[in-house]
Amino acid sequence: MEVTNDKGMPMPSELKRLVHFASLEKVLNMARAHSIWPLGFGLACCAIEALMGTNGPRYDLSRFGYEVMRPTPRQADVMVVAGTITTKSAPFVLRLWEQMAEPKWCIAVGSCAISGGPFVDSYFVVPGARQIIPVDVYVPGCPPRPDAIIDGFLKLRAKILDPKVVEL
Amino acid sequence: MEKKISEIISELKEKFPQIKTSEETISVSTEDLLGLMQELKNSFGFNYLTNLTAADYPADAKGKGDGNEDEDDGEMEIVYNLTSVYEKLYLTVKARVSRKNPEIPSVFPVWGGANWQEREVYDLFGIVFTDHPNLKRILLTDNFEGYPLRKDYQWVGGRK
Amino acid sequence: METSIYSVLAFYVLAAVILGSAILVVSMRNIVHSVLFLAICFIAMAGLFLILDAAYLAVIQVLVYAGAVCIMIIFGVMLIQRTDMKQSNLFNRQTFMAGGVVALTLAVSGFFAGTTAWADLAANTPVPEDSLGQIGQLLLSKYVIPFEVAALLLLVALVGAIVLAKEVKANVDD
Amino acid sequence: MLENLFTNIAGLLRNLLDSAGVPPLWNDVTLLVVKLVAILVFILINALWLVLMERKVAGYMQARIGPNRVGPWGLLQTTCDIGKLISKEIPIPKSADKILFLLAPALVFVPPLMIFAAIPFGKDMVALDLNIGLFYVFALASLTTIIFWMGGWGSNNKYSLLGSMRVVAQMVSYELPMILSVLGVIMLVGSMNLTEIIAAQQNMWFIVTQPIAFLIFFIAAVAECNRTPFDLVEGESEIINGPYTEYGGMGFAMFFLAEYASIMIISAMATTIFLGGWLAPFGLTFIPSWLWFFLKMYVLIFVVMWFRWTFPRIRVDQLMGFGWKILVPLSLANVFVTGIGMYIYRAIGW
Amino acid sequence: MLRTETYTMNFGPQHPATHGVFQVVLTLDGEKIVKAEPVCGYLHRGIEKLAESRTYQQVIPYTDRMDYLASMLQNWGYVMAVEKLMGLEVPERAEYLRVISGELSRLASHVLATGVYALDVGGFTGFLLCFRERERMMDLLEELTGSRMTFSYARFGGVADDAPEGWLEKLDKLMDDMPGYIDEYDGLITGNEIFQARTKQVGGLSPETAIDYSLSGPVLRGSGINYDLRKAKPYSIYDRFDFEVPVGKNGDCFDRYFCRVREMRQSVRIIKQAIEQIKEIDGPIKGKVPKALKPPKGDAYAEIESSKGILGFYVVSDGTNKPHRVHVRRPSFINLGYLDEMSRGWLIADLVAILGSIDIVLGEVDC
Amino acid sequence: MFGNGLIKGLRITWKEFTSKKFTVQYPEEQHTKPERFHGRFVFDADKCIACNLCANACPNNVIELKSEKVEKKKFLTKYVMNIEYCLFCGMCVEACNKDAINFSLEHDMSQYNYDAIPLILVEREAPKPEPKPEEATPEASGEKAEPKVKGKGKQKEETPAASADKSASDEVAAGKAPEKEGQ
Amino acid sequence: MSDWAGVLIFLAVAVAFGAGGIVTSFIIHPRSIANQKFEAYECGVPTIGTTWVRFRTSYFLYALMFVIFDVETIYLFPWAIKYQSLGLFAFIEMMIFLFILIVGLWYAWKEGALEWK
Amino acid sequence: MLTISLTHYVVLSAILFSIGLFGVLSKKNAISVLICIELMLNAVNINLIAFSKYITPNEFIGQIFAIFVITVAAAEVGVGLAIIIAIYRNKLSVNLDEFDWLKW
Ligand code: SF4
Ligand code: SF4
Ligand code: SF4
Repeated sequence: MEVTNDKGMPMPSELKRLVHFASLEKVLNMARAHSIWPLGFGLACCAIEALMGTNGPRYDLSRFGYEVMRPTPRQADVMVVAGTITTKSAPFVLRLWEQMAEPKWCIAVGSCAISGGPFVDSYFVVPGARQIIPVDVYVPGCPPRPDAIIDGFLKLRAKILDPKVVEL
Repeated sequence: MEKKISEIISELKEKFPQIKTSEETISVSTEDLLGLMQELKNSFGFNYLTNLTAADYPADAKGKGDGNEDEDDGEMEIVYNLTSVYEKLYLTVKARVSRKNPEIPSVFPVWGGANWQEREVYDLFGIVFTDHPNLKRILLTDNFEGYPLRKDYQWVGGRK
Repeated sequence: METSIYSVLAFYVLAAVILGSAILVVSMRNIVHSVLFLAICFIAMAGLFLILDAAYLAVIQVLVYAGAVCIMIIFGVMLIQRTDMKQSNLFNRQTFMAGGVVALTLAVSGFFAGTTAWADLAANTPVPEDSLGQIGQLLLSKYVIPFEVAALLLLVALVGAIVLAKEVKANVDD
Repeated sequence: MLENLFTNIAGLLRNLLDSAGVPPLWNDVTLLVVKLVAILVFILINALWLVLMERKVAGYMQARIGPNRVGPWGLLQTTCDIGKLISKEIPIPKSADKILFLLAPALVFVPPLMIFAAIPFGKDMVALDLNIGLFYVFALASLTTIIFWMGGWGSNNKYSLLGSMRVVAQMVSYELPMILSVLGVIMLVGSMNLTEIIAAQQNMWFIVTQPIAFLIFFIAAVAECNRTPFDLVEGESEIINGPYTEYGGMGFAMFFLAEYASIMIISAMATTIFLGGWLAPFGLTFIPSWLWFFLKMYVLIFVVMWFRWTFPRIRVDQLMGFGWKILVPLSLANVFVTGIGMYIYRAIGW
Repeated sequence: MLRTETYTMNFGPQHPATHGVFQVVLTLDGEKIVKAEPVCGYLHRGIEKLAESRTYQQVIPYTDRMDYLASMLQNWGYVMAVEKLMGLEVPERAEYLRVISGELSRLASHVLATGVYALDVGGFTGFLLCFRERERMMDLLEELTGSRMTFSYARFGGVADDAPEGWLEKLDKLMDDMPGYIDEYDGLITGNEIFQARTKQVGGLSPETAIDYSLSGPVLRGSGINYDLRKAKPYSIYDRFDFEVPVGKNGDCFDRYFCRVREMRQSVRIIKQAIEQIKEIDGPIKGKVPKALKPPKGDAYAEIESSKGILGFYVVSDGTNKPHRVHVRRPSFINLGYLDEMSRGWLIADLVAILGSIDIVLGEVDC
Repeated sequence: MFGNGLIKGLRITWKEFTSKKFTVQYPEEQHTKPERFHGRFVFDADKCIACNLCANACPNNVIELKSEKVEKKKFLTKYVMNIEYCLFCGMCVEACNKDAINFSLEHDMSQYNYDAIPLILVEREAPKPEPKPEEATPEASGEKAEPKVKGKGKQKEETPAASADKSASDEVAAGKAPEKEGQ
Repeated sequence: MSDWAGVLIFLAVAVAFGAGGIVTSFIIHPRSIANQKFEAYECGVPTIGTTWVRFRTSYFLYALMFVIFDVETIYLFPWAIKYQSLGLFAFIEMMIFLFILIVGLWYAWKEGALEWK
Repeated sequence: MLTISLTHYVVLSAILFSIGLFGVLSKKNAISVLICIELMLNAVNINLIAFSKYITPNEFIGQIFAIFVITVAAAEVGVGLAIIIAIYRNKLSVNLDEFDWLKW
């Protein structure tokens, strides 16, 4: 089932800059890569692992400085889509994504967020976050272990530091 | 325990001669439902509506359900699981409605717990609970079409 | 006399800020902005008080006016205003008449201010240090009656305002 | 040597300027600006470091480690954060009151910075030695309220609005006990000059003579800078992020840093007023005075963080009740008791 | 006469205190709640429908994804219903393993609930400390089942795997430590005056209403009703264990929370007894079950006490290898039904406390 | 007495503050995963008899399995796990009596591209003239990084999706040419 | 005087710092446009009703109380500074002053003005 | 002549007072009127303090008076706002044009 979306997403949001210095951008990317603040936003089971488990004492995402869970999209850098997106929740996931301030990234955690996962056949499930928002890193699993999620974060870090890693 | 349940059922049988009974299950028509439920709650202490759900038995699945289908289109069965919290008694009540015109009185006046459960059944099966105070879709979006748990509900999955 | 160029400069700058923000207070269409400019006006006035060697007054000007009265007014605004904040502070029909009255006042007071020989009155002595202590001393000796009256005034204001503003409990269910 | 490190630097600078033939007034101004820049840098570095410290403390109290990857021991973590925040978009909501929305973060740093000017960091280390320093601090602190309110109201968001209502009510309610609690100290000292207040603690810190006042001051101060258990303003589980809900990027960073700056202020103020400021306890004068000041300040900051990571959040009506029904009467009583005590003390004589 | 304006505010779906995607449309007067209309279904994934197109075994993993905090109990509830339908016997050792893993799962769920509740009222440390213990439980469960959250452990007529070597000893060790941990929560959360001020006398619920609204689990017991299926209608082998059912007095948030904390201690007790008893029992962990599972026509309703309350599975078979209908009586869903009435007249902060004390899992609410 | 609980709380946090930390510093240290851990799948093509049991047991049709009849024996030509749909429930592993499909302890499966997610465990062509299992059934498990897993002509070079840490770089079955996502 | 001039300089620099931070950020940050980006954030769903709503009077009463007591402090401080040299009489006067205000506090308390509703 | 004399202050105060007066007379919103009254009171304060400094620097009459003025102003705003709120409750408006009680 396609998500009701009038503007025809997925569509990479176009970044504009007033001034652009490539070297400054490099420095800033370095800062960005080490300070990815996730939007404290969990949809389903995966959220327990992705948002709580990784922040828990054992896996401690804070070591990388990524633990600053922001409750509002304005301050968040990465949207961790952890869980099933349903037809009902898709509009607000999209809205949250759109309300996030640039630059922003998205990690899809778990089968559900990648493709609808176990519920892909259901009448009420959106088959994956990529149907509505551009995803940067996919972390398969159901739910993935917190280690795997940290790995996803590190992959995102690599991508921010050097956007070319994706093109291999 | 066993004995007590059977006592209750035989007592009920006297009061409501139309009901069909088996061990812990009572089948009742929609007209008698409310009266029976009131009786169950007030006289027999079934103060707790554990579960309320429905199942769809369309006609083409004739014989697959455990009841006999008279109508062409089949029936839907509403199942009430009752509990007496203090006496620790358990009872199942079943009622059938036709699929064409699924209407049944709400038991919300008897047990408040029916509120959301009936809404859920309405949402997923389209069974109308008359006199329910707030019969709206609860899980699905308001503009959702169809009742997904009916057997004839058609949809397309998202798999590529 | 303050003759240092800096204090003169400070006076003019502050006076400009005061008058400018005062005009904005009156002319803003959004009452919330009015209140904010009022706060700026108060703060600039505190600066003026500093030039006038009244440091304590400057500080209480900030504390009481900018910090407290403004907030109270803001609360008042929030209690009262409804939807359209942008049009909350308009002029009424009497604007022109008011303009006339004000022009007259200004002329009269300007005339007297300009013609009075203020310089003759001037004592030409510097303000002593420890003004605060002196104020304290005076308040509790010479001005003790007004001092207590001030307390009473505050009490009455508090009680009165509570009585006025409190939601009447009897009518809760209408 | 270490003791007078900063004063010596200042003196050196003055001499340098003097010998360069700069007129004394400009000399003063230059020095002031230098001090100012020093304070600004000091606040920024400390605020950054405090954010990190907070995260570290949180980590350690929660059986985990906390930031340790960026830079040695994670020291560059918050620098990265700020770098990122600067380069992050500030979305201005359509319905917001744009003037207020942008003014609030720009101004929120003003009161803390100005307050720092009056705080004596060490022996002879105060940028502005004001006669009524204490009152100056309170007056400026009271301005914070209105700035927070501007942010919340300007956002035109229900959470922000609720947050700003709370911020105003809370700061207003706790400012009073804070001001009243230091009255006792002022009665003892007879001055509002912070340097004099410190000097008066030569023999005995005021925390000993005015313990209740210290408690009230500290509690009220914690509440003033919206820290747990009084962090209703940004109570995440209730009203998202309070007044900052709509702020992204630098707008948020400003509020964020200002919060830590105000923690520094309250700790510094509590140190100055009650813990003897830069005075060395037990005659341990070989440690320079400014180090003592920082030590005491950081102990208090740690306590504030400790509170945060231990206590749940109080409810808003309880908060107000606590402020008005307990702290205000208590601080008034403190004034009364101090007055009587001093009178008796004087009557008995020594 | 002017009254203050009421206004509507969305609390959720993306809100840190809603424990997932759940929305309450609040009508507020100042900060006071005039009306709280819960909107759920943001996580409705149609599990009941999907189950109709899966074979009986294949439904098991889906039950995991309902109450993902205590998946073990969901598995158990489902297989119990099918076992009832088919009249299957479960070997003793399997029963013990179910009890152990189920109670461990309950413990994990309660620990999380405790921690999240601490977070809801603003205590972050309690939350993360609870995670530490939960992590240890996860380790054990992972060792047993291979997954950290979605176990799919129960099988018809038994369990998937026997406990690995040394597992029971490790579990025993954890159970020895557990009371100490719970004491820690008591010190950090329960005993905290601020916490008590936030939760006591808030969101009171009378026993009559609790029963009338079919509330269950700690919500019901918090109001003073001693109704726990493990005691009331001992299923599996619960009649062999000696434990108590903690009940509250006032039915306020604190009682609901505290019931959970005390239940943890009881779970520890049960597990300890089970470990003692399982050592004597050797035997298969899976009963005789046909490969292609085709239960006879008919329906069955089985209920167990999950961590959130009464978890019932209603399974209808039409004689094929796929269920005709699976319905789940989800305790969270039904417990949530009374939220509106419960939160009226309280402040927003209280709503958070009330919602937290109900301990919902959205996967279960929305199914 | 008001304050007792507060002080007790402070004491507990202080105790935690000074006590040993619980953190396992992933990625340098790895938390030991139990044997039964449901990680990335490994597949032993030699053992598999293409009986389809696993695919049938799977609740979500994750396993895409193709075989060809070669001399009365089924020859597995394709075994792809679309793990983007997988529940990691272990039903397939349980169903396989030949122990061909199994879980490994490897958990890092994250990818930048959607198309790279499916695990292509076997993709080859059936031996035309006569079965030569030694050559034609290379190991395709995640353990042994043999780049030439897939049959010929799929892609020139197998390039593991590069990442910051080397731990995830043994991307054996990275799949078809990963296309760039719209970013 | 010079001290206070310092305050002014501080003020100027502080304002410049704040404004500078915001302006710099505006220059270097990237931006994008999306449909709902600049709508108010309310947990991810569209806002219902107006935002700038009226509040209850009880909030106002806090501000009122604060103003009254704030004004009170401006009398208290001069007194406190001079306390040591003032006599018993001044102390009693101040206590009367305080008493009058405490009556006000008590009244507000009694009237429920201190309840957050 | 670069000196600031009392005249400057008096003129400043007069202008400020006039602005306030203008606001009082011409604004619709009752709260706005209150704000403008505050402006007027502050104008008075400037005068008082200026007099205090220039004329009686040793007696502090002006300053003490200013303190009293601040007190009165605070009380005035408090009561004034309370009155406005009370009126608003009955009339649902703060628009002074609509208050025509004087015509009763
Ligand atoms: S991927 Fe699995 S664990 Fe994650 S949300 Fe979906 S069903 Fe739950
Ligand atoms: S783990 Fe489960 S879902 Fe995944 S392939 Fe195996 S059977 Fe299918
Ligand atoms: S993996 Fe096992 S079950 Fe699957 S086809 Fe091969 S042998 Fe059969």
